[in-house]
Amino acid sequence: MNYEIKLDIFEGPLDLLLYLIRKNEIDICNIPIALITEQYLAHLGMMHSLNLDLAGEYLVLASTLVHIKSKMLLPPAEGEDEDEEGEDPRAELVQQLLEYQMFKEAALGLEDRPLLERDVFTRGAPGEAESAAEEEAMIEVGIFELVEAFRRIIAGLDHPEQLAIDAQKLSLADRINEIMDRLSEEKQTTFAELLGETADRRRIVYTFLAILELMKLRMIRAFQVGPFGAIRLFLSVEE
Amino acid sequence: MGGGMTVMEEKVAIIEALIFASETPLTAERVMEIMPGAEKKEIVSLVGELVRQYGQRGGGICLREVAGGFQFQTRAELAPWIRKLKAVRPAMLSPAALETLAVVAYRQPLVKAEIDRIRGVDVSGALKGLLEKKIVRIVGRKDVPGKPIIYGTTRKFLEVFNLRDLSELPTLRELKDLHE
Amino acid sequence: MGGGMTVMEEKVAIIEALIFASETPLTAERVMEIMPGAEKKEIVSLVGELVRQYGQRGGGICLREVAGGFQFQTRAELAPWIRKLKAVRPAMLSPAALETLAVVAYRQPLVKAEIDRIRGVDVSGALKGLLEKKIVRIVGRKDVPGKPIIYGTTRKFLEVFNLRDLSELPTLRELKDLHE
Repeated sequence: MNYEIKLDIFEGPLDLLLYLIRKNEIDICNIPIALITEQYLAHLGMMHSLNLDLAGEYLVLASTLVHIKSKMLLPPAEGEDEDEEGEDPRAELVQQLLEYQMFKEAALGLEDRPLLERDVFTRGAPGEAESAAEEEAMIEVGIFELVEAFRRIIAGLDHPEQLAIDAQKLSLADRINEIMDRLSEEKQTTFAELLGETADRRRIVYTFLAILELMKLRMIRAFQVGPFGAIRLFLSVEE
Repeated sequence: MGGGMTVMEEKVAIIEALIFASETPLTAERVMEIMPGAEKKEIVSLVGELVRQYGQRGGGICLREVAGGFQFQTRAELAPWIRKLKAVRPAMLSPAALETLAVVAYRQPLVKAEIDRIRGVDVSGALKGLLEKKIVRIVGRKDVPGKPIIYGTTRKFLEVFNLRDLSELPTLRELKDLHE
Repeated sequence: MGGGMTVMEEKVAIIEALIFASETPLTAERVMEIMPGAEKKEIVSLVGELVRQYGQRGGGICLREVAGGFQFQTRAELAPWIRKLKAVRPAMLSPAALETLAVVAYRQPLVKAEIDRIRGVDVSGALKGLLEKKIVRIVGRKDVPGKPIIYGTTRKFLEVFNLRDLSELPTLRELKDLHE
């Protein structure tokens, strides 16, 4: 047995399968499923005996292989029409393997490019004649950095659970911003006006929740004339 | 402008200095903002002349088109010397990260579940590393139940892999065997 | 070696690339460490030749002796253009501003005291910067003693981060999924 050394460098079950196909010099479109299944399971057994962490995906593919193998052993069922008879149980797996192989090659293609900081380097020093480095360090940000920054902050808090974000809270913030925009422009508005023409159920709910939140925060006041009259909204504090 | 050691036209000198001083590849659009009155066509042709000059000269640096802009870089063949200067092993992406990146680059915009499916493993770790390195970014959310996050590559991806734009990615090997 | 556009000697090209890539002015001693076999006298003369070439050329960059070593710099007369290049950098934020913005984005609408409490520092400066950049705005005032100002994000915030609306912001749970 000489595969031990290979074990930890597989990028996943598909990678292991591709390795076995290459090692056996098999046509990927015509995999001898019994042989490959046997070798695949042997590898898994070895990984297990070496106490390597077996990701669940390896086991899923193992069961897929076993399933395909059993399907191929069965004689075609009675009364099956020709189309189904022609269906190769390996087809889906082959397609998946080909697709994966294509991206694996693409990854190697990327690695072959002249890479920044490996093959090519840009100017190392601050390039200006007079250094304009007196500004504080600036960084360019994306959404990921934003949420990561928030996660960092609340990780250091005593009661992080109070600060969990959910999509609902954010939708609410959207509506709150819209309502406050409208009020700062028009001084007053009504519930009906805020809903606009769309009678989207979610929008109605969030608009209502936003109004409640704004009242709770004492940012707006709501008045109603009569039991079924229009609900009028005003800013609590004039700007 | 003329080649060689003849004194350079002022406009070309300014563009050269701007490209040199810029932290990221400098686009013609940015040059136009800085030098009002310069037309895009003119800028592109002057930069082209600079690229040609540096190429002919065969020195240690060259001027390349990257991520839609222009950037001075050391010549790739000299990398061993520069690595010796920097005395650091290049921070390479792991094979898992490269595979994940390849899927994102060619199939973008796409959701994580699609990357998981193609690679046949959970790509959480690799994806997070790529996000942290700012090679991959969150593009938005898909308008389907659960609103999954959509990923794509960044400008930095183009810079790191020395690509003019995404269309410069080599075409994927044909999937002819796939669909009959 | 010859001037002008004649192809450069390899040794000179290496030195040029090293100077270009070095973060600090490159000394002849450092070059000797990197290129064993090169003598100091030879290196000094080759660098001198490079300095002369760049000087004659009158381009946008020059090679100067700084702090006992050599460094490429933009030509001093072109400084006004470089300052223009560096002046506005859109969508760039300091880490303090980013954290403050994150709190506002995810907890809005909220008062400054709340941001101070969450970040554990006085955020006056960072908040002012965000207001000036028009990424954060005053949403309104609270009708309680002191009439504290309530803050929220702007439409520009959505534009900068490429979001359709706030609900497109990733949640912490989604981030945690990436952490595995």
